[in-house]
Amino acid sequence: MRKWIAITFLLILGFFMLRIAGAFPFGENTWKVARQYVKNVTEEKWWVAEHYVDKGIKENRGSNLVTSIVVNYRGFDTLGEVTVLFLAATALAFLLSSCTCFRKYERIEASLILKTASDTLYPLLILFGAYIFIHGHLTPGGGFQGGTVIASAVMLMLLAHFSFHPNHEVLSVTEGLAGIVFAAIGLAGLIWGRSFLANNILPLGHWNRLFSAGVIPLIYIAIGFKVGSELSGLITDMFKVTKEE
Amino acid sequence: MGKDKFLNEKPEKLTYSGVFKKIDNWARARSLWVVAYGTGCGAIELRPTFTSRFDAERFGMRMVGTPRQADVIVVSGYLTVKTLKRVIRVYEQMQSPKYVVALGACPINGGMYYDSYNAINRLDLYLPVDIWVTGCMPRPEAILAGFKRLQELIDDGKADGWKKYIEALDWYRGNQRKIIKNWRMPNYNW
Amino acid sequence: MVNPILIIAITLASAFFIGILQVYSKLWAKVFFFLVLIFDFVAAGANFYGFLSGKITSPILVKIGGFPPPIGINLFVGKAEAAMGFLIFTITLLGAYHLARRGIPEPQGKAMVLFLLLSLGAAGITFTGDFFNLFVFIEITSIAAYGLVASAKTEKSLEAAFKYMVIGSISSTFILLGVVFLYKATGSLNMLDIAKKVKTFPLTPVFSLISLVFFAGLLIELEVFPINGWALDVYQGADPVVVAVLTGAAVKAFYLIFIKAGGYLALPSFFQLSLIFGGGTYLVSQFLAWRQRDVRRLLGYSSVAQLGLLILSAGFFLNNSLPSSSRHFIALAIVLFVFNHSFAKSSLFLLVDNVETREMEGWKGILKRNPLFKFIFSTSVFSITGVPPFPGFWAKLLLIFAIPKEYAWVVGLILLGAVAEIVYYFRFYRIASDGEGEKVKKNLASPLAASLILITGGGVAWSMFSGYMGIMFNSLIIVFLMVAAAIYIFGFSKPLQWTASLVLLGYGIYRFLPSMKANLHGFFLALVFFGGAILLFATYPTSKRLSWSFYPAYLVVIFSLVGIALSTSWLNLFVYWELMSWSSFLLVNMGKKAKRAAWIYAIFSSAGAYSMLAGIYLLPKLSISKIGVTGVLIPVLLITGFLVKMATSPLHIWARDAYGESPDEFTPLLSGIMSKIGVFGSALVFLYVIANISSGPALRYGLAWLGVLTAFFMTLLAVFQEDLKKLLAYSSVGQVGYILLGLAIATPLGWNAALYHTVDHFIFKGLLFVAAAGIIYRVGTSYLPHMGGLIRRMPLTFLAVLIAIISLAGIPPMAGFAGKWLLYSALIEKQWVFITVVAFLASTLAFLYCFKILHTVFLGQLQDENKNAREVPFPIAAAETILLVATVAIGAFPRLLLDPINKVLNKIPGMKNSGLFYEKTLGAVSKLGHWNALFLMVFTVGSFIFALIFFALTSARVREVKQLDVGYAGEVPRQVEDLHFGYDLYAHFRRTVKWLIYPLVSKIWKGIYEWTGTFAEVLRRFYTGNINTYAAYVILISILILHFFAGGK
Amino acid sequence: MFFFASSIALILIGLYAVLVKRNIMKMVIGLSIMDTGVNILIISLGFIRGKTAPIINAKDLLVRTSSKVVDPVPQALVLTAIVIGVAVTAAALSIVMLMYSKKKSLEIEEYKELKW
Amino acid sequence: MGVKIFYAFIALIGGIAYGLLLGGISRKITARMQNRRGPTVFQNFIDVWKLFRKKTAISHGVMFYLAPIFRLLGGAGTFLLVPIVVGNFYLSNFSFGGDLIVIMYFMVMGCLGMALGAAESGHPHAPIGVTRGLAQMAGQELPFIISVVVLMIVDKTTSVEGIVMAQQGGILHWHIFTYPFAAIAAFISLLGMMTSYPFEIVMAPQEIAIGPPTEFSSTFLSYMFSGRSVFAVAKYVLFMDLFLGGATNLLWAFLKTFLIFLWPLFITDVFPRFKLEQSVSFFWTWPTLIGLIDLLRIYIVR
Repeated sequence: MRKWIAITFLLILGFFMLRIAGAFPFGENTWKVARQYVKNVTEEKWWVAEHYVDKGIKENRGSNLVTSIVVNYRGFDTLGEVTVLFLAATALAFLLSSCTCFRKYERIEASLILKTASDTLYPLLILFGAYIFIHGHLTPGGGFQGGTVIASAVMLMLLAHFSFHPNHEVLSVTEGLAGIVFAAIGLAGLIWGRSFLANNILPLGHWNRLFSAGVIPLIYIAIGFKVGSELSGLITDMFKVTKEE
Repeated sequence: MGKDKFLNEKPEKLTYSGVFKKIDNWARARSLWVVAYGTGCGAIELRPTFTSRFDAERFGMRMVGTPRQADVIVVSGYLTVKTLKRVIRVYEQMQSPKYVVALGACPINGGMYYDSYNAINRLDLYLPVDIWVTGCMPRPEAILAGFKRLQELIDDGKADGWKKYIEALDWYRGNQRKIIKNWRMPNYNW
Repeated sequence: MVNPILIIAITLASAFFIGILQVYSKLWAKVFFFLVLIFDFVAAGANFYGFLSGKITSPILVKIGGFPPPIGINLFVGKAEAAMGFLIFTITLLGAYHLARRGIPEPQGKAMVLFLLLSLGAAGITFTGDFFNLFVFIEITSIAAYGLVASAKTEKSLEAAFKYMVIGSISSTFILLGVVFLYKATGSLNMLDIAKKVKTFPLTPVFSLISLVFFAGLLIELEVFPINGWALDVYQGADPVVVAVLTGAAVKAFYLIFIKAGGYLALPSFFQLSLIFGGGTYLVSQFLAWRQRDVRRLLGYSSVAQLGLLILSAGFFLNNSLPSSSRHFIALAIVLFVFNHSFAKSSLFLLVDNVETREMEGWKGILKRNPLFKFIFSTSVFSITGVPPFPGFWAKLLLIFAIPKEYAWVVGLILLGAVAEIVYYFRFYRIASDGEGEKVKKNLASPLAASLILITGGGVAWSMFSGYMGIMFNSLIIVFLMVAAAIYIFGFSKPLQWTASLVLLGYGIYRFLPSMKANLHGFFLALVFFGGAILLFATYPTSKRLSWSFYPAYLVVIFSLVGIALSTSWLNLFVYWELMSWSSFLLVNMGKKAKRAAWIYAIFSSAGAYSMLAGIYLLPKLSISKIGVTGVLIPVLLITGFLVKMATSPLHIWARDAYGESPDEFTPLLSGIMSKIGVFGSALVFLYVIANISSGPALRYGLAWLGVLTAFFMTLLAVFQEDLKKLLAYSSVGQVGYILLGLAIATPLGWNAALYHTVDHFIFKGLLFVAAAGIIYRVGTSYLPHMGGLIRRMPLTFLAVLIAIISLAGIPPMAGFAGKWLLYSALIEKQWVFITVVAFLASTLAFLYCFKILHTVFLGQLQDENKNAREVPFPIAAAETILLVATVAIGAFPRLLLDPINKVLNKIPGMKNSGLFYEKTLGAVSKLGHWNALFLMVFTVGSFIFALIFFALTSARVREVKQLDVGYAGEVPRQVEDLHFGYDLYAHFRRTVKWLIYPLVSKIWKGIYEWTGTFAEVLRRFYTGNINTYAAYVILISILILHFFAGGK
Repeated sequence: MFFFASSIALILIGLYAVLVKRNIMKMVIGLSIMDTGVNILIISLGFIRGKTAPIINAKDLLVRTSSKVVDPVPQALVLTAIVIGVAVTAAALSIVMLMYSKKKSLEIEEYKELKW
Repeated sequence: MGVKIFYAFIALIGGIAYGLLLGGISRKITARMQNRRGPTVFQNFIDVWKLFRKKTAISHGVMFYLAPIFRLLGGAGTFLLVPIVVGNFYLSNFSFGGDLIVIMYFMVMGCLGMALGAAESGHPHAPIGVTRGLAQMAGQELPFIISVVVLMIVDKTTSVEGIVMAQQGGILHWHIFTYPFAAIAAFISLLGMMTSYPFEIVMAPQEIAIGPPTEFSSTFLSYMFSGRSVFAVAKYVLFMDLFLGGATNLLWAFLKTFLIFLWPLFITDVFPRFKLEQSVSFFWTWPTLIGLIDLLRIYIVR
């Protein structure tokens, strides 16, 4: 009964969703879609994305437009996003800080293959993660992706070794510092540049070079550190809890 | 305990005098309000006396329910210590001038209960009796005759037992105290 | 001006920094935490002040990254945002301070970060000008809230957090979908840009659906009725401090974005949406809280209801079809509501934090031992329920008067909910103030600050209100009111307070003497002032046992009455009326056993006041003058408010206990003067409203029946009452029924009767209640069977009461007869036969209780425990004497009173010719009969003295006998209990009229209360506590929203 | 259209878990699925047929870029949304862990203490 | 005014004497009906004189002391306010003092004063009797009020003179004939007012001694007796004025009042006593319903 009621509800909801989504033909240009609604669109820049796409390179010199948007045009979102992650990590640490009430948990010894492989992969993964976020403005990926890769390395080690204990203090200091750096870059923009998070405090450099795009790589590197340390800390927290009696 | 007017009153102040004396006595005799204290069997005789058969009302007499308004107390039958106490109190609550009518043999000499451990043989040791109506019990006719006699006495101004009670209060009290062992005077004085 | 981005960026950076700092030093982390909060507070305050003082004229637009609005994210801070930001950081600071004093939960650093980010998220929601950015901040707020809600780590708080988390996720999913669809439809994420584009849209159903998806998400966050189970659970389960910040700051930020989005997205059905969901939430939640025994959940229901009201207001605010002036008022009302609710509710939740128990029973008597706690609690409760002069009251008033007449039913709904709110809040208040409770923790700094802010805000709101509504409040009265309240500080010495009060009142008389003109206003003004002075004078001897606030409240009542009497506008009258009602509520509540009575009093007087408010709202103009209205609704609504104060049946059930249990010092005022101000109001209604409607005669006839039936039944109930003050209470109510009858006759003679009886009833009932106060003071009980024989102990009081009773019974030659005579003359002139019969019969029945009072108090046997009672203290005796002399004087010379009344009535059109004239031998002559008061007085007193002398000369020798010396069948009564007949004097009569005194009305009211409670109880089961169900409700309601509000084809 | 339908289906499946499942862990999983569904929906809304990813690593993309790449904004948004989803899931998991530690149960019926 | 007072005094003496005489007559008639001789018709004079001349009396306090005065004042005042012969300077007494409403309320004063005195005596029977009396008053007043209201409304006056004037012009103009139902109600109510059987529940000698006056003795009682007598006469006169068209001279007044006097007497002698519950219920049903007929009549006709 419950199931059927739920399914009925959800199907109706799905109908409405589809009705909305169906109004935007799949794979069409947003510009054209907007045309359906508005008869006399004379304004050039109806579609914000047009600006990002057309002026993005000129304004930021970062070849990854998504990165440009994420870090510069909508950098404030990203700051919030980082905060959300930080918040989640904090909340998790806060809630699980005194949780010692799990039953005895028996961990299965990791296999030799896993141990050996993870020992080998650990530095490589960290290196790969660093590569991703350092090249965030040039190639697909960025701080978040890189950070996640680093965290996965830590997780691998945690799975493989009992004795692996990332230094928690270092992790929290790192994440805090990285966050502060992000905010500080933003504030530096406010002080020396046009505005908060403005990208005109450093030379923009040339398109498609590593040292280009102003503060974008710096921010992404900070994000990379932050995400990496945060996710690592998060995973460590969970493992720590399960390890205690 | 304030000043008790009743006990300190000079009896001569309560006597009648002046031009109204005759009228007063006449009226008083023809308006006898009776509180009947049915201590014994005599009580049953008073009912016919005051109702249609013998109709005491034609002499201006009537029964009242409260001693405050009564002129006559009829002690109808034998007395015991228990009832005597109450008779004394009722008598003392009546307003002067007031009269006592003793009904039957018992209040005179104890009657058939003369040797009872508890019966009071003589009423006039304790209260000033104005009229004795003898008989055991007296018939209503006798009672009416007694009342008639009382009226005559009042007319002549001779029914002054109430005055005697005031004058010889100490004597009466003495007698009363003798017979009533647990003389529990109420916390008010009469 | 402080750049808002600084607030956010610095707070964010600080959050990260605290994350580092807490690793090294907890103390410094704490210090830093507060520094940041103070910085935020100051910065937001500076912005707000900038807007307020006019230094900042246009909204602050912060372009982040330096990109113009549609391209980059920007912050948009206008007046509303600045105010909201300030509010958020103030509440957060208060909450944080409270938390710090109580002890921040471990690990402290993390908790502080969560706390900081919660406020940051709320501020971000407020400031941001970008929809997606909004979503990010909503998530920040939500996650911080999840963490904080769970912070207590108890089963309850975890459960609440989980429910919050699940529903919050669904809500944010809806919001995210809405935002993304919006982007797809408009090609932009910037709010202003979208708003600009939306204006050019043909508003298709699909676009409405997109908006609705967004609004569905927001409505979930705004805790609207069927989908707010999670919110209530959070209020109940979480740490109260967290809840305080959540409800005070975070939810308000959501509300602001609700209004802003409503404005930007121009949803055609927004008005209906907010009306249905806001109104429904408001009304239903107010009722659902009726039987709630868990304090936190109760406050939760209240919060939800207030939020509903806010949503409702938002609908009106954004309704373009309304005139801009009323939308302006609504905006002000919203500001006041938000302000009021944030501080009051936060303060309440912070108070809740000080009390261990969750159950309301555990609060029993908690106010008694904790004076500061009591102050804060009262302030907050009063403010939330809309008691003047707190901001909630002004907000409600502004909102109601801004709502156009075609939405009058919304006003009805708001007022109905407000009554329900008073029912449960004051039940809470009653329990908390009843008896002696435990001491509580003393973490009261933050709530104290909140309540002080509320009080200040109330003052500001008052001045704002009078400015906006164009009502002139007599500044003199306000000054007097303030000075009256300030007498509180003399509370250490009651004689000093008494003296100060008398001086103030005397000065008031001096200042208002010019206003006592020969019109209705001046008439009642004089009654209030002189009557009040006499009754105040009589309070002295018993003042030692009074509470500090007795005299201030007393004076506030008197000066509010002055304000009512001098009002020239209905609204002005209403404000003073509420002020009077609530200060008198405080006074009633001071009685030892009066808590329940005060509660019922509060319910009835507020319900009456709201009915009156509804009537005033419907009036075409506010000034007290002839008003052309049609229909019977307005006068009925208006007069109901006044009838409540007059305790006209069937609105009388508060009166018995309120009169009976209120402090003895106050009851004379309650009966003598406060019920008369109801007469004043009714007179105004009769004069200016009922006189002009076509169904006026029928209405008057109905009211006349109401008056006479009140007189009859109250008299009947008084007969069987065994408590002195309750008996007098019923008597008082019954007598006021006569006054209503006189007013309803509406002939000059009838009004003569009514006004005469008004003053006269004050005189004798004031005298009776003052005497009752004295007697109770000496005897220590008001239970009639425990008195008796007091004539020997207090002869003066007996004389006074005797004369008063003669006057009350209407026996000539005392003053009371004139009222009766005028009334019956008027009735017979009017030829209302049945009413005349009932009125006569009622006055005959009054003899029964008149005798009862005199007998059981003064006559019969003196009880042993009263052997040492003395005459009443001097000031009471003096007051008695004054009133006694007045009764006799007016009895002999009724023209002392009738001439001024005639002067008053001559000013009133249609009331001129009463047909009453005065002749030498016949005295007062009406069209029907005559009555020579002076002759009767001389005749009675003369014959009495003559007969007395004759009696004394001729009587037999009288001796005083002792009280126990009665003809008792020769028996010796030894204790007074044997002789005193003082209990249930009219048992035989009660058996006869059993069917007439069946407590039908109270049973009906009780039934209404109980059944509403039961209904609420049943309806509350709706919140099953199962998160699946909650989620199902959310989906269902979302579907309904999407289906019914999409509009278009 | 297939993308829309399937992503909405994912959302509904997630919601179904929330509505029907009696295990709180499963509910959290449902929320996660719902998040994924939303993310896919966002991405598919940003897709434009026949265009490339918005990474300008070739010269020819520099001229009239807007006609050659898909809408980058949804991609940027989804990045944020994913992270937020992760954060919520983390928070949810921590709450669930604590709840489990208190009552040793994941049954929703156990968590009905707050009601009415 | 002085003359007026003098004549009023004479009338008062006459009223008291007439009242006492009527009391005696009623005792005589009762006795005859019970097949006995009965006292002389002047028995009440003798009783009053005896009580007046008794030697001692008791008092329980101030109100107790004043009670007989109140009683007499109530009776005499009512008597003096009711015009015996309307239009006659000497026999209309103090009727300028007030109209019917005044009289109706003045009537209560004596009862209330006496009730207070009785209550002060501290005797339990006193308040019992008083409460019964008051409760019965509530009962009997209803039919009386109904008929009075009928009269006041149809005559458009509240003054007794006015009502008498309205009945002039022959026997058929008397209210007892024009408004018979109201009159019946009022006359039934009169039974209650006289507190004689079957409504004798105030004094109730067999039950509560004699109720309120239990503690009164001697002179006190004589005053109360006189007051009661004159009060009864006042009521008869009032009823005469209201229903029997008043009186044109003293003879008519005696005749009519005597007729009215006979009515309760005959009822009294043949009926047993009601309990209070029965009494009030009776008054609130039958006479009230009868009176309502006329009330409805004027309500509809008007």
